[in-house]
Amino acid sequence: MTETQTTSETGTPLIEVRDIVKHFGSVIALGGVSMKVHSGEVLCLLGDNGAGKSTLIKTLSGVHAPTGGTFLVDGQPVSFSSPREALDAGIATVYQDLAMIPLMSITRNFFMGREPLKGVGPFKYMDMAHADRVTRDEMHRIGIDVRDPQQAVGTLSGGERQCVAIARAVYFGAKVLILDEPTSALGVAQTSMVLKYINQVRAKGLGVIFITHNVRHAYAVGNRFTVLNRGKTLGTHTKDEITIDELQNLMAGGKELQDLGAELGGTI
Amino acid sequence: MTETQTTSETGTPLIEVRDIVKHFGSVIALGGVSMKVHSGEVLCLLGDNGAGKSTLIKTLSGVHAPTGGTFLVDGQPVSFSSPREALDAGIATVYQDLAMIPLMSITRNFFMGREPLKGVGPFKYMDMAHADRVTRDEMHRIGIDVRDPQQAVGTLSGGERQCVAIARAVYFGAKVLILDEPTSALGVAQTSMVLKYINQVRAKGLGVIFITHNVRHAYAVGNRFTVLNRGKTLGTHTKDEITIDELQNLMAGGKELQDLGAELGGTI
Amino acid sequence: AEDINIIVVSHGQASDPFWSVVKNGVAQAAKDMSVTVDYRAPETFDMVAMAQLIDAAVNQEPDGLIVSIPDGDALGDAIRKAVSAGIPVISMNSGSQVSASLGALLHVGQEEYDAGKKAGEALASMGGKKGLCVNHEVGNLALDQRCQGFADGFGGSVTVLPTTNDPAEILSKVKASLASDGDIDTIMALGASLAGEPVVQAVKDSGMNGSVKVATFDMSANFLQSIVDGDATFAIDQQQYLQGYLPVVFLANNARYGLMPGGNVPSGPNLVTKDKAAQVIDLSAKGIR
Amino acid sequence: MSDGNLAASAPDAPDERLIRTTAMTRLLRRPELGALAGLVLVTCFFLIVANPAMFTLAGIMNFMAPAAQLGILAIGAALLMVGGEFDLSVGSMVAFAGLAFGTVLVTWDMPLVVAIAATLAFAAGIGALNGQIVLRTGLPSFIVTLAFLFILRGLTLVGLKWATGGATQLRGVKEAAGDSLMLTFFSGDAFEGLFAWFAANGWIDTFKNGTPKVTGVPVEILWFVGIALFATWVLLRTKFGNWIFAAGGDANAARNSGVPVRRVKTILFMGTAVCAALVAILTVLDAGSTDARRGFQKEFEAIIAAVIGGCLLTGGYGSAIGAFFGAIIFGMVLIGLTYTSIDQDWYLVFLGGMLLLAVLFNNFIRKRATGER
Amino acid sequence: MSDGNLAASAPDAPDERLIRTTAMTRLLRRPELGALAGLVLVTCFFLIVANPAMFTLAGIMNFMAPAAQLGILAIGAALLMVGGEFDLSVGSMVAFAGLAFGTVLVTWDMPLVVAIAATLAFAAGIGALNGQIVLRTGLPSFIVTLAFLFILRGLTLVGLKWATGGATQLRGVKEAAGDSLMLTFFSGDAFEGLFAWFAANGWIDTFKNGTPKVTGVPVEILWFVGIALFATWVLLRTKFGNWIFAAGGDANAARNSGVPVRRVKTILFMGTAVCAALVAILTVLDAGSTDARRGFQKEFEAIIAAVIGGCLLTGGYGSAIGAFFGAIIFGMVLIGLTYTSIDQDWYLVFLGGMLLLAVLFNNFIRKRATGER
Ligand SMILES: Nc1ncnc2c1ncn2[C@@H]1O[C@H](COP(=O)(O)OP(=O)(O)OP(=O)(O)O)[C@@H](O)[C@H]1O
Ligand SMILES: Nc1ncnc2c1ncn2[C@@H]1O[C@H](COP(=O)(O)OP(=O)(O)OP(=O)(O)O)[C@@H](O)[C@H]1O
Ligand SMILES: [Mg+2]
Ligand SMILES: [Mg+2]
Repeated sequence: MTETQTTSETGTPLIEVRDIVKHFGSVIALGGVSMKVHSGEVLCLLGDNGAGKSTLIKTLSGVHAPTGGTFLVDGQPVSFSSPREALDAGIATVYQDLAMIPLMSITRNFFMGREPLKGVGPFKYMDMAHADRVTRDEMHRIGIDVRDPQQAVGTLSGGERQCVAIARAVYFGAKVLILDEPTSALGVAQTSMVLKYINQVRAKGLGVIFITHNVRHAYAVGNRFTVLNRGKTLGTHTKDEITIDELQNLMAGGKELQDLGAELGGTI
Repeated sequence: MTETQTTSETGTPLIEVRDIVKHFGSVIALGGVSMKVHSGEVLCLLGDNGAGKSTLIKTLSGVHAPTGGTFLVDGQPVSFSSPREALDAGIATVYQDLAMIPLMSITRNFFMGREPLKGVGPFKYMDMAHADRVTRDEMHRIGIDVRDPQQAVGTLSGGERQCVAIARAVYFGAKVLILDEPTSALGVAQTSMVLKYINQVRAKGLGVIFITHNVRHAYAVGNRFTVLNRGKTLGTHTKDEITIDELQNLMAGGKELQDLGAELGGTI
Repeated sequence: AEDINIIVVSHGQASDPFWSVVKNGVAQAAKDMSVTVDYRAPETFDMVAMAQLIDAAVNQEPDGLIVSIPDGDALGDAIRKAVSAGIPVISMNSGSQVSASLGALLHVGQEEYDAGKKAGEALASMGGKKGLCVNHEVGNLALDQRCQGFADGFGGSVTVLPTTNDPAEILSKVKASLASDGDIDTIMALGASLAGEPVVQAVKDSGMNGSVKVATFDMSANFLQSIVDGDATFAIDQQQYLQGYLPVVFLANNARYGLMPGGNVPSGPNLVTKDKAAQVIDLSAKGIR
Repeated sequence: MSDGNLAASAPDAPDERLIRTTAMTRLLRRPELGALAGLVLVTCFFLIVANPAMFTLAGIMNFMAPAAQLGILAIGAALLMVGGEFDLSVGSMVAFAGLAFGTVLVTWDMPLVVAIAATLAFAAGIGALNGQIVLRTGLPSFIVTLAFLFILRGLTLVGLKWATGGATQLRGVKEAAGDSLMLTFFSGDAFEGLFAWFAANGWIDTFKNGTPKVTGVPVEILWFVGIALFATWVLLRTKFGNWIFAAGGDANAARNSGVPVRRVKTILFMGTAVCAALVAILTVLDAGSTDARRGFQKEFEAIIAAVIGGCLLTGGYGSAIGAFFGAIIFGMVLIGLTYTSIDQDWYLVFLGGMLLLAVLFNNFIRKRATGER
Repeated sequence: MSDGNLAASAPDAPDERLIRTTAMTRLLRRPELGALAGLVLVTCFFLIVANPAMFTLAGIMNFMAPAAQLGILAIGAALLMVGGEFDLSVGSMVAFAGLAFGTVLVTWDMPLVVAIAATLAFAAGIGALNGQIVLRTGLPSFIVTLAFLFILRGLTLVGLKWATGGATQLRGVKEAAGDSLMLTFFSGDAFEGLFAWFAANGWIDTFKNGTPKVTGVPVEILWFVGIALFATWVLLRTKFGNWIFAAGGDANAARNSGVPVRRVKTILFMGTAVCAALVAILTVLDAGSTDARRGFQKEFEAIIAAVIGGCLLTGGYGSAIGAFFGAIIFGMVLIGLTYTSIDQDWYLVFLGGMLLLAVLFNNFIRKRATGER
């Protein structure tokens, strides 16, 4: 379970962190994590609840300032003071808590921060018709029929909301796409869509960080797998180094699980 | 895909709904759904995003008043005007949005509404030491080491929060336990725990309604499977009538998915 | 009787003890003269709102308009508009200097400044050297003028103590002033029930009754009792009941018979001291004095 | 029903899960329409109990003037509330800006246009300061602007005494303003020629002695309408409007989506302060004087108007046009009482009762329209 | 590190993901400790600039009396705020309860104990009404209780005129109260014997004329301390306290977990009103009279005190003991300036500035303690 160097990627990683540390008051959420993503690869971030996955990607996307460690984008050390800066540097994120405003309409949420404009000079205004159209189309593409793009996001189901967040990140896709448990609330159809998207995005040469608890989803699209445990890296493995069952064991942290699985018919 | 009568259960169902309808303003969330749960069985509620699963179980647990239809508990028609009444009738629920207060401590959330008391007469007070101990133990049993039960729930990770909600419902377990996507944010270890719990609870003679998008999880513990689609029931099947692949197809709604699955290596 | 309609617009809130007496005078006059009178006032000391109330009154074309004029600039336009619309206007309480120039027929009342000055002179003549003026609504022009007049009449050194109109706070602040400045020998309150009574209490609590003289503007039954008991020296009575009563009588007679006195009516000031206080306690408790 | 659920219907095919709604219902769902309903209710009330003079042209101008002054503040407050913050210092800001304006114009004897520009700029500066303190410290804006409520009111008192040499009232503004061209925009009535011509034709009521009751539309009403339209456009149609909703709905989520929340909120604080300064300029020019009590408690009236107009106190929801109607309701109730024979002693009971009624009715209409239970 | 993550450590083994914190840090994390820090700051300020008379026993009693009156209101308001609601009608409630008390005692000539009981019950009824309107209509409590601010204030005026036959002040309370035993609890000073003995021994300063400067502890201070302790116990140790936090943190989640949110909030509204009535009884008995302006703007002072004490305006967080310190800070700032040689015209600026400073400092301390950034 030591750090395994992948051989396939060579150039500068799009994103690299070294020994990132993050404290919240007296809580040590990250105790020195290293990780990198190259262009055209999907890095899966796995790990138990509370392992620090969300905290890690929040430091990548400028939400939290790390307490210590180095953060390189395209080989240059950076320190984002706001998510806006991360967005401008080409890092798009779907947060586990979605970053949606329940009272606002789907369209307004979709284009929040990146509103399409029309008109000239100081009289620029939002192109609402265009925005509604894009929203409806993109949502349809991910398998959700939006009844009315002006509907408040707060009235959507958990999964529908997740789809808005993903469609948004993908539509405005940048150099690096970070997805924090995007498929957890999704139905089978939507999950397939999202995984297919991830595949497409990778093929276009973007780097993707994909957080999930579902080993099958991870194995379906991932190139490399980094496992976090209690705020530390347990190791990184390429797909050809590890089987799906080994990965499952690594995530679950031991044999104890196997027993449970067997007890329930081995289908988890 | 017609309603299939199960033969194993015979007595009065613990919960039964017939032709439940629920409108939100102009939105028809449920368009006539029928369903029942017997003692000692796990009913899995499956369906796509926005199918109406959460709406259905919210009408069962007294959060929404149904627009129309019949709702029987132990064969008696009821109409709950608050979740408190449903709780008192023995229906415990883990909501998809968890019903947790972020600013309150884990212990206080755990015992919210069912505080353990000490002392006599008007001087009854909360037994905090006991409450802390129970919380820590119950969380530990589900696989989460709570650093400090007085920590605010808002500082927990998504999965940790989910575990608090589940541990709470199970600890105060009643006649019927309803779980809305309890495993979606959980790691492998915690998921196994939860499924094992569901099994234990069923064995004790409770009825369980289990909502999930994960066919494997559903198949591992479920006795019967009801599929919802766009606010209507698609059918109910017992475990011996249907294989896991058929169930997957039923949920995903057609062959389209198979193609996608194949494209990604068939591992979803 | 014929339908005679008179509107009163003042700057004092209906809940202000001083103005409630004015309003009682207005109501009595309306009864005595069998006319309808509407009494209007903004809920805070607000000249802009008061000008709007005058506008609204003018719009109803009453047979007479009674206004107080604490700010001739701010209310000037509205009053001129009333006059030019042919509505007879009488000013009361404040505004004696500008009253005539704005076109009012006459003024009933007494200037706050003059009253304050008279009180100050009286207190100075009783040997006061260092005075404290308790202002419970700073920025209310009428109260500021009372303080100013007191300071000018008193001559010696006067500090203004701004407070809110919470009696408990006034009590504590006066006690604090007395504790931190032992030279204070005279305290002027700008309202009897709100400020005057707690001031008397504060002086008592500080063990200084007798050595510190207390006086107040306006009257309240309790304060008058304190005068009787010797804990306070006097209260300044504007006889504001008349400021409400007389203009209504004048305007009613003007509407009926075209009668109008030839000059301003000074309604005060009138110092109520120990010898007179006992007689007016009951009247004060009924809101007449 | 048994065909797949995925991509089954074209994006714009009607959805079987929707009850058909009429355009009317959709219209009634806008936050401001509840306020309009409240306005109708209040109007009906006064039509019944008040002197008919209230709804003549003169009467309407008469209650629209205070409504306009309040409304300008209320629209600023509404935008800020949508953006998730409060400003309790607007009332004191009116007084303080009045002092600043008076000082520059009268005491320093500057031209009117300079005084106006300086006052607005000065107010914007204080608004920005308010905003910066709130944003940098993370304290609730309620408490920070409450401190400024006291500070600005106190500074007004001190400043007035300094500017006038001891008084709490500064006068002579009209004389100092002279007959600058700017007066047309900031003082008096607009369309005077038109109204004179109306009056000459007998289309406008006159007093017994022949002067027309209405000589024009008070400029503050034009400002009020103009600002309401502008604010509505900003809120509903511009990028900045979207940011306001986002910042107020969930500042964290907005920040995570790249909305510059701090900038948005700072601008809103500045806007509120500028609205207050505008009201100060309009009223000081009209009155010709200013004093230490100007604008007293206007902050609450502004918030009330915004809430009647459908703004949520928690932010993220509301409308400028709602605040517009809310201010008119408030102005009408304020002045309306003087047209009735209700005793002044009952004024506050009446004000509170009408407020409650208007909001209840507004709420009832909105619930009916949206089908909430 | 490579052994399983599951159930690896016993529940009470120390966790390697925790930086060790001292008991001190944990103490500083309580919401009220920030307020205590603010109090220390303000005290230091006055120790330096104010006349030493301020911190003699008499001086302390002097600023504690208004602090206590405010504090009783503030604790009620704090509990309600933790429960997620506001009550802007407490100030008017003080006046209205004063009227009710005076009327029962003086006009109807009932015994003191009946008057007290009736007043408290009556206030509780109005509080319940407030609560019911808020809960049944779903309107924000801000706007509903604002309406009651006006209504109750107006009714006080009308009622006073009715009870007295035209005046706005009702007097004769002391005479009517006679020397009922209840007076010991609701009026005057406590421990008078003790203090007289102190004075006789020369342990308490006396005035020039020989009377002791302090004759006892004003009863409102005892009520204040008692209520603060009781409210703290309720909030932190009882089931009802847990429900208050839950109802204020997220009413929906609380309801879904079976907390009777309506009942909790109604009781809180009643509690706030009862606190206001208690203040009314205490002040009316002390002053011997009541008038239409009592309690003016006390609602804001109460909310300020609660916020200084660490309550969140959004509900779900706060403490009663914090409001206790907040009220003392406010009382000290209010009265303290009188002991300094600062020009009194600056008092509002000073009040606002001190407020801001206390809250900033409080916030700073809290952030340091919890390690937020
Ligand atoms: N603001 C905070 N204050 C204190 N502790 C925090 C805070 N945010 C996160 N933590 C703690 O840091 C740890 C890591 O949390 P994080 O959300 O990164 O976990 P995660 O790996 O995303 O888990 P999950 O899979 O359940 O989402 C958790 O134990 C959590 O309690
Ligand atoms: N309060 C509401 N107002 C309007 N529409 C609503 C409301 N609540 C739910 N809906 C709509 O009803 C439909 C069913 O929602 P529900 O939350 O029950 O779906 P679900 O089956 O739980 O989906 P998921 O698996 O994504 O959680 C959704 O389309 C949603 O948009
Ligand atoms: Mg996470
Ligand atoms: Mg759901």
